[in-house]
Amino acid sequence: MAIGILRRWAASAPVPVFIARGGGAGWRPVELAADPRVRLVPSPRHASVLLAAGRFPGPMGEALDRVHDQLPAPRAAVWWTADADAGRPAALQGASVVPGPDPVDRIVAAHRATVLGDAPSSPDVGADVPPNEFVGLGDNGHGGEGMMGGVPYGRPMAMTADDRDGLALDRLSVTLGPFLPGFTNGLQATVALQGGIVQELSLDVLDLGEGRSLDDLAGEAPTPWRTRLRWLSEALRVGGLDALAVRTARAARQGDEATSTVALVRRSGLLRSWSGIGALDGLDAASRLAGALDPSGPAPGGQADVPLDRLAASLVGSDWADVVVAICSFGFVAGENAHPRAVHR
Amino acid sequence: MSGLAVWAAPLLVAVLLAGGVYAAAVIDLATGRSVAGTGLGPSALLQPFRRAALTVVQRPSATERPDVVMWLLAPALYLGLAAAGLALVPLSPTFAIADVQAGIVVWGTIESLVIVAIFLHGWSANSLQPLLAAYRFLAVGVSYLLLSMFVLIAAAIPAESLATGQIVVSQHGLWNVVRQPLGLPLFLIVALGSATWGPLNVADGTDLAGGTTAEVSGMPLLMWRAARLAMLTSFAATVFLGGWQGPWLPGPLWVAVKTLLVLVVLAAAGHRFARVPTERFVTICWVVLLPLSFVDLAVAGVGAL
Amino acid sequence: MIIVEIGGGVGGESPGRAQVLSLLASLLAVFGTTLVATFTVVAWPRRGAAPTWAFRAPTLGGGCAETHAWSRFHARYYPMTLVFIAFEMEMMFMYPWAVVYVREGLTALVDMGVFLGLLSLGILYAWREGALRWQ
Amino acid sequence: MSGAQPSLVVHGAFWVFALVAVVSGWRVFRTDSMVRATFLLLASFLNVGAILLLLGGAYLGIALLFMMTVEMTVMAVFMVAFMMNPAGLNPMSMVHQPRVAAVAGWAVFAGGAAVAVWGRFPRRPLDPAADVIGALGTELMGRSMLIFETAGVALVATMIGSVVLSSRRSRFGDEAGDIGSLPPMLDSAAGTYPPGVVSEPAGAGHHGSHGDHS
Amino acid sequence: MTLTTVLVVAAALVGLGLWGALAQQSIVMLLMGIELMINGVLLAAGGLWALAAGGDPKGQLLVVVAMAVMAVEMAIGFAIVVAVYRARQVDLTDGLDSMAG
Repeated sequence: MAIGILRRWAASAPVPVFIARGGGAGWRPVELAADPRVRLVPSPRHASVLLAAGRFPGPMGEALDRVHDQLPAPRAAVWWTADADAGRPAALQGASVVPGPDPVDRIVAAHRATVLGDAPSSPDVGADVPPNEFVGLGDNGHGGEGMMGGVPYGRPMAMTADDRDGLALDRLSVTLGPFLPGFTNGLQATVALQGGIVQELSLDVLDLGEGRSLDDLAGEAPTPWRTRLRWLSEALRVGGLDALAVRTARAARQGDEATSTVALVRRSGLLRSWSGIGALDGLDAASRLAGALDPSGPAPGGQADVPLDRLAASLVGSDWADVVVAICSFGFVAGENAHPRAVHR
Repeated sequence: MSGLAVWAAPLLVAVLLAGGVYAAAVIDLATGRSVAGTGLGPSALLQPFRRAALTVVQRPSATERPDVVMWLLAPALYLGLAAAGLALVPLSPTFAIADVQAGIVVWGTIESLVIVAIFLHGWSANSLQPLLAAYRFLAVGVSYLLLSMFVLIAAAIPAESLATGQIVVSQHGLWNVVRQPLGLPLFLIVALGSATWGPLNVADGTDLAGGTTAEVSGMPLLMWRAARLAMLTSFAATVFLGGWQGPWLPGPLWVAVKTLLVLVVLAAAGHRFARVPTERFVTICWVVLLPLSFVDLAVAGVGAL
Repeated sequence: MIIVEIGGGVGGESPGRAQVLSLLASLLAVFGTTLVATFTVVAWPRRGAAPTWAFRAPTLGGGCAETHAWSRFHARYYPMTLVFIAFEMEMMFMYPWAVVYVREGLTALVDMGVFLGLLSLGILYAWREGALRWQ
Repeated sequence: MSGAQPSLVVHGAFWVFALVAVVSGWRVFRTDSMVRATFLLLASFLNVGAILLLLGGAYLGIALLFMMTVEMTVMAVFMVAFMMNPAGLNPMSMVHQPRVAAVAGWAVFAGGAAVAVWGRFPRRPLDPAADVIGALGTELMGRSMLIFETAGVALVATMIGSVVLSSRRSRFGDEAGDIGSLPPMLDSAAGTYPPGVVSEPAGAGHHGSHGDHS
Repeated sequence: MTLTTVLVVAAALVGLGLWGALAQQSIVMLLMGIELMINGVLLAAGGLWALAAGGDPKGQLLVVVAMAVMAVEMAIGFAIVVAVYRARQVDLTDGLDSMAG
């Protein structure tokens, strides 16, 4: 039975996990990269298990629902949280809850069960309706009117707007995050893009609720350096250095000095490629990264007051990819995800 | 008269392609693990199959209004181009699958069509992050394409021919890697770009949530990854490392050995060097690397007189 | 050339038309077969329900899009692409030039000097006009 | 199968390529998506290149493939930027004087075909054993050196001209204009514009990127 | 594949290109029409070179130069499109007529 063999092979593969970091998660979930049984993937489309780590009240929950529905079947959801009795987003209704320090066993179990067909694939929570009703509308019954009007196939078209280049081309308005690689917990970007260049940007932190953190759950108080390494692992993934990210995650888990790892990072050219990005108060992404690489650097949370509004303003006019790097470069101050909210008014 | 009956060529290439993709996958895993410091272990040999199986089992993705035909065409085109690239490689003094007269011009065509494939892959999903990735790759792609043209022309000068077979023959006694020292490194940059790999992985980068693949899952994703690996295995051994030439071993074996060596170098580079920032790479490409390729051409020219 | 005597698919100075065409045919066959086969595999219809709208929503890490992503995309590097086109056309003259280089000797060398000089001129201009920057 | 008398296979291949070339050339103006239109045009070019290869243009054919692939890739960028509704989400028809155009098109076709059928052409087929690439190279180095160099100069002029016309940063694109068309600052307290937003004076172009502002 | 058939196909391409160039309103589509016409011209030139001119190198050179001309046409064409669009936000030939002078 060919299919049977295929599914057995699939079930024994390292589990591609998409991590959604919520309230109280901090950077701890990034450490999972150290476990060879799982693989952290950048897009929900590549994952078979959605790991929801922490609290997802209100808007965070809605965002989680959207991401959950984008995993391809067969898919499973695992909720890694200290307080499951608190509000449970729809996407996690059927999820197996892990109140312990390490969710990997559960992740693997859920993966095997769904892939082998023992457990059903986690069902959609979003309604099966287009963003706008369009069938039968408009000139051609596809929702469009004229050349630019209407809602063809459920969405309006982007409209032209003036541009600093003197060319009035289309402007795309989207909200991105909070579950993007490199984003600090709960951070959501509302952005207007023209050709990859940010024209307008505002950064907000969604409500992350109150409660115990995953570190409390594990009964650990991570050293500043360990938190730093967790963040560094995420930063390395954003920088395209997945193997080094795994190495760093292992260092964080074992809590060692990781001098060799740091040396590798310095030699990887990441500092050079981050230089000049997200400059604020005379510090750019590279200098922040350099500070994070120094074990005697500022303690996490020490620079907690990231002025989100000024950061956003300073990022207008740069590539979206650079915005991601800039946001990520501020992340290491997040001992807990409270940092931007502390100053966001 | 050709090395192979026309009908047999695709079969042979299919075999080579499968082998190359598997080898590249294993080598990438192994080098990755050595960088990560996790144990190597024999599981790396089966890992590619397990991952492939999982990807096959997963449902192919869809977006609200993709250009389905183009979206599915992209991986097919990409893999087809990698296959054509393999067909250009002379495997022995007497045998190459399709060693056409203007071989290196064909190679240039393949590289430019790869840019088309990657652009289509990002455009067709009708989603923001793939779109951004497609456009930023286009900028990088046209930049490294120039390098490739120059280093290949430099290799053609001593061969007095554009055919890969002749280029290999012309390296008898002295490989181009020695004769034109700048050629190989520049060409490896092109290889990284064509496979959108490691430091030049601007098309599928994590900073854009997977770039052009951000919306892709299931079989199309598997084929896309296979195509990227296949692109890595195609060409470098031929033009700069003397192809089938070498003592003791038969030609095809030498080609295989050299290809594996190049794969190790590329994979290691992929795991050790961070992604380049797009705009800066474009500038460096035009202002630093391109003049270097001029120098490479000049060296080849003066040397050939 | 030796190679031609040894025969085989390796292209010599002036292979006969039949051989040239058969080589091209092999190349086309390899490309076409792989393309068609891969397309068939990825396009193979799959059993199961049609993808839901929730599944098809664009992946923005939990965010939402107001509009279609397809739009009049402003590629900031368009001046660079135009320079590239002109540059690349110059290359078209260099391939045949490379073939006869050894035969022509010094003429060809001088010629290359002029050519590279011209190209460098173009690049230099584009560069100092900032055609390679867009942010 | 010799050069003078191409085989049946060659004839068949020619008709396939010809058909695809013409049909895709026609679809270019019939599809809604600009990206599709561009790559349909590319398909037409690729098939013409294949025909040139059949004719024995070992270099011409592949050169056409290469050049046109690159040109169409760039063309796609501009098509998307300068056509409204570039993806054809709504059906598009932006035509004028269709009848005139159709008549002119048919007329040219008829004229060309007539010349092809009744015109008198010498029958001097290409020598199948000729080294066409080498011949072209010798031509470039020899009698036609002037054409060759002229083309080089013309193309450099093209580079410069296209930069002058298209680049905002070039001396001729107004610098001050940039400020006016900048998006409003989100926070005036941030004071100055961030690096990279305001373009530097022309000539500072060699600051490869925003990276140099740190 | 005789000279006649090659030239007929070429004529078809030129005709199509002319039709597109005349009928399309958008400047960029006009450019595409012109490219298609040049495509046909290239085919005709190639055919004449291979079947009527006995593979005279000058014929090859002509084709290559034609390609170069095409590239120039396209690059300058698009540069003008950008300049015009920046100045007037027009991308239609009609728009140009009406706003001319």
